[in-house]
Amino acid sequence: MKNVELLVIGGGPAGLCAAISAAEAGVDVLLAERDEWLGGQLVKQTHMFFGSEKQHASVRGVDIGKLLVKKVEEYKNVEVMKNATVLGLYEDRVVTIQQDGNYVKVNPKSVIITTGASEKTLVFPNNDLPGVYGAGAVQTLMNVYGVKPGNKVLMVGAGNIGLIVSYQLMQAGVDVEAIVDASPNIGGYLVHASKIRRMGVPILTRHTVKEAIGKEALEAAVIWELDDKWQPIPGSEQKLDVDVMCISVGLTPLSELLWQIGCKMEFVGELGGFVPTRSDKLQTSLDGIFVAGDVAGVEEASSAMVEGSLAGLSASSYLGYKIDVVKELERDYLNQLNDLRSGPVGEKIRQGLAKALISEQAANPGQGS
Amino acid sequence: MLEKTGVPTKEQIDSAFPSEERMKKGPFVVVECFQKIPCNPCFTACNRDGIKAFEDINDLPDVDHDNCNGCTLCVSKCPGLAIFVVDMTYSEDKALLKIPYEFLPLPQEGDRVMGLSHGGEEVEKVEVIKVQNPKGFDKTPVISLAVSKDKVKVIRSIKVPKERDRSEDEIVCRCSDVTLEEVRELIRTGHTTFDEIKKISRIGMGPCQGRTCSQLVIREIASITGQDPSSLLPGTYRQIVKSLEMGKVIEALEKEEQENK
Amino acid sequence: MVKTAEVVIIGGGISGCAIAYNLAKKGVKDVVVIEKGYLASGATGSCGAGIRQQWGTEMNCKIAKMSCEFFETANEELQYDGDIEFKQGGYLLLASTDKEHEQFKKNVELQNSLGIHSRMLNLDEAKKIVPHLNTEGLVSTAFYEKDGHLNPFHATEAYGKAAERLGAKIYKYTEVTGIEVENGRVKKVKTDKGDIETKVVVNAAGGHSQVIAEMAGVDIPVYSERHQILVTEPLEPLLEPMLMSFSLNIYCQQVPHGGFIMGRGDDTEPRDLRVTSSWQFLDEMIKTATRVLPPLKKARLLRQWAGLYNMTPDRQPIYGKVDEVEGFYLAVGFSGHGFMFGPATGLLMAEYILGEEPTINIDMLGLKRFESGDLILEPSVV
Amino acid sequence: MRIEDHPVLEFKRGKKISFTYNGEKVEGYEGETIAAALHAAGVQVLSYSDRHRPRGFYCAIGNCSSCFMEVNGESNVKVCIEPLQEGMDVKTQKGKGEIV
Repeated sequence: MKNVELLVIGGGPAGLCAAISAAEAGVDVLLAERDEWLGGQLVKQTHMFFGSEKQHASVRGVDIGKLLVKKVEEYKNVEVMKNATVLGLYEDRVVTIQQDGNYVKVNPKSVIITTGASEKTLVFPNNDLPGVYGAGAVQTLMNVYGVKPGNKVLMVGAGNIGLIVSYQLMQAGVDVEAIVDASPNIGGYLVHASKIRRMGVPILTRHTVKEAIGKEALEAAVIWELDDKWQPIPGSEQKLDVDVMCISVGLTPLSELLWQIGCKMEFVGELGGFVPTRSDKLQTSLDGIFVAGDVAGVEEASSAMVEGSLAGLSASSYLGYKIDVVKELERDYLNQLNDLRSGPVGEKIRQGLAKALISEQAANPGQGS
Repeated sequence: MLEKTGVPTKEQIDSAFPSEERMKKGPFVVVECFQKIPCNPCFTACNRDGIKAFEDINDLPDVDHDNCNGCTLCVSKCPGLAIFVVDMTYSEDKALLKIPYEFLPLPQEGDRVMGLSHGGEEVEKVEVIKVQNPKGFDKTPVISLAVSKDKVKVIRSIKVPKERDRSEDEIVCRCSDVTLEEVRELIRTGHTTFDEIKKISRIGMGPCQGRTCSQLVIREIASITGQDPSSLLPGTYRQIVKSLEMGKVIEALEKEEQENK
Repeated sequence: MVKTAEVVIIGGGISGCAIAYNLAKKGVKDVVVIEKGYLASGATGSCGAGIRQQWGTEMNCKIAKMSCEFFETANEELQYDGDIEFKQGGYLLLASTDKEHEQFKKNVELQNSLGIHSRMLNLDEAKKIVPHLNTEGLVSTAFYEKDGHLNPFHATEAYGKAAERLGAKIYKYTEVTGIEVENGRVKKVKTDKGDIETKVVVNAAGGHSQVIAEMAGVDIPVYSERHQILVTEPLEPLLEPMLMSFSLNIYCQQVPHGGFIMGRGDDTEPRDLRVTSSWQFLDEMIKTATRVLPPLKKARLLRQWAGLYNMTPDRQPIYGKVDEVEGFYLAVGFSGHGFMFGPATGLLMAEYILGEEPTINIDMLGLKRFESGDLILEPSVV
Repeated sequence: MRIEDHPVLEFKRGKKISFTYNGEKVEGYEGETIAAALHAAGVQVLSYSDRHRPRGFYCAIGNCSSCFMEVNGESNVKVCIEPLQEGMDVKTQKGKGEIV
């Protein structure tokens, strides 16, 4: 069994930043990433990010990913395991990992969980037909492997992911027939919506999927309109000839490992589902277990990166590393997070976090801060 | 008219209703039997002398509205499906109308279906309040409908949408092919947590470990039981997250052993 | 929630539901079952769910046989609209030593005398039943084709639904918080949803039986310890019977859905109520399972879990009354085989509580035996 | 089905390799998954469930169980994350997998 100081689970924006921040403090870090590549969802983001310079605003996600990966690789004290899925987190803190199909055990002193989120899905007749894909799958297929998912797409969901993936589909030369969303309003940033709409793609709010049609694979989709009580209006059906339906109805934290080890969890709808209670410095209810990014509450990648840096810092302090500027850094990260969550769009996140936050003392009764 | 079209006249229908005073007192029976035929199960079914004794089996039923309390026992017994029950006191603006209905699919409680007139014309959408189909009714279910008070003399049937049953195609769990209808049925029969549904249906026990289905199931529980989704637990998460070939564990253990030597 | 009941049963596992069903069937009007979680959410639902009649004591053999015979027609008897998934693929018990071989022979003799037609099979015969069995290190086997497996959730659900049809009330998600005893008699069961006055309380709380007994001021000689299980991805049928070895410490079977379920005991487990899982179990379990059935190396492990064995000193259950507290009955201490004894527990306890002529006399399984030290140890337990 | 020109991304594909799909020769690139290569070749149905429903991939990250195929005789392989290799024998999986 391998002894490690800090295990970071997940090599997405939060995990990369956590590893960098802890490595900078001198901690020996093991970073386990499920995929063959580091960067998580950043790899698929061809659009420029919002935020401020500190979070690489106006740089494309894919390029931010490359920057972070390069930085991580510069640290001698970061060991990266790719193609490595963490299977189990046990009560004696032993972690089992499957790497390239092999079974490995590690024994970390501290863990930062940055497993991200998984996609929600929808039920309608034939929702399991080939051609009905999650938005993430479509993104992976086209932006990682350069393969078109099909020729004509119905996008279900007008949140940021639905809008962004629609745009990316068009960039890849695929026709988007329509974007539907059951809500009365577009959920994603309106600038994203506008850049699609002006290419002639209809965005139909208060519309949802009635059924998928096809024998072996998707041949068409029927959508219909909803009334103000979210009930479908008979007679409003429209049949669309599409060979791909892309489901993008939101994300939910991928929190299995937190449940396994017994972190205190709280359902916070605003953050996408069950999230761990944590201190503002991202310590969970369990000693030495930290979280960052979407697993702590679904947000934008910019916040995930800052949270990662903060969690890395907290874990370093927990492990006994003295950093001169720790207070300053902490303040900076917390300020950045405040900025990203300020304003009307951040309202929901702020409300959600208020429910998930507990004082550091309560989060970690054994450790006075 | 009745003889030519099967639709009774307004006068005939009026004659089947009791006085205004009686109607205000509570449920009553409406027997729309206008032709003398040799038949008396309505009389036999009633145990409170709501239908006066027949002198001749060909007599038309004579309802004693003082004795009848609208108990519905006779409704499913009438071979001509000519008996209905009306309750004008059901609510401020609606009356309760009970009709016999022998077609599939049966409506479900809470459904809104189209009410049909004596002549089969669409009248108004009505809410299905109750569907009674006990053994004793011998396959003549009685459907209770909330109808507008001024339509109690008009509505005599319903149209239940016959849309092809797509429930087989609505998959909640890809791993074990569990459908939405199966999940809903479990919730309706008292299985009200994700874990409970998981154990009995195998949903969430497959290779995806519940990642795809659990939020769908929780949403259904919340919507059917009226609970706040935030009060619902997602079920127990157990090691391990992703399936692992057992031979790989053996390889790792052998390697470990060699290193220890 | 009702305010009074003739009988309050604590625990909605197979035992509690089967007792409720049998009492209701015998005409007891107000039977109430209190269950902390959902039906079968405790030991019943976490068990390996095998049904074995090849036991080493007369009592265990009789109780198991009676239960197995019930399961054969349980779908009809309980008018269950689902399926309890009873599959009689047999149990193949593996003997690794001559001593074990001799014990099996003795057991088979006893079983045969009780109408359980088990038989010894040599290794070639065993391979005909399980072609992929690794017979290396084995001496012989014992087999009974009427042993088997069923789905614990559906079995408990079937009992629960049948009991409810007969008028019993089952309160799920309701936790017993106390038992009031007055002048040496039970008086009231307190729960987080309200109190129920009753003269008869049945402790069928599985892994938590000692906690419930304490509430009535009764100390019973049982303790709980976790036993762990793992399951593989569903696969096409490969293994017909349950494989079991006491010396190798394993039971392993393929359930109708296709998954292989396997478990083992561990003497070093602390005696408490934890049901967490350990990686150490995975390592040991996989080592033994792939040794006994080598193709399992290719099978993918899906999940692990744990449940509580409620252990008695002689590995036999405790049935019957408690002298100090009138009206307090025990159906506890099943030592890992409470599920397969469920139907017998239900009938025998109902008869006992109502003072009827017993189908099988269970006096020797009473609490008293531990005072007198009259113990017959069950030799065949994993 | 492959994207040749993209306004933002450049695809550096690996070596061209071949494999068999239900006995027929198909080409793909080193560095991609089996599912990606099959999709590029126009194959969407990867398996049939217990109830004989056709299934393609859904999540493409190994989360769901929608893309099980038989690869080199091994069942229940999640092809959405399984790297493609020269000469692989890939077959549609029907129902549960087998281990012997």
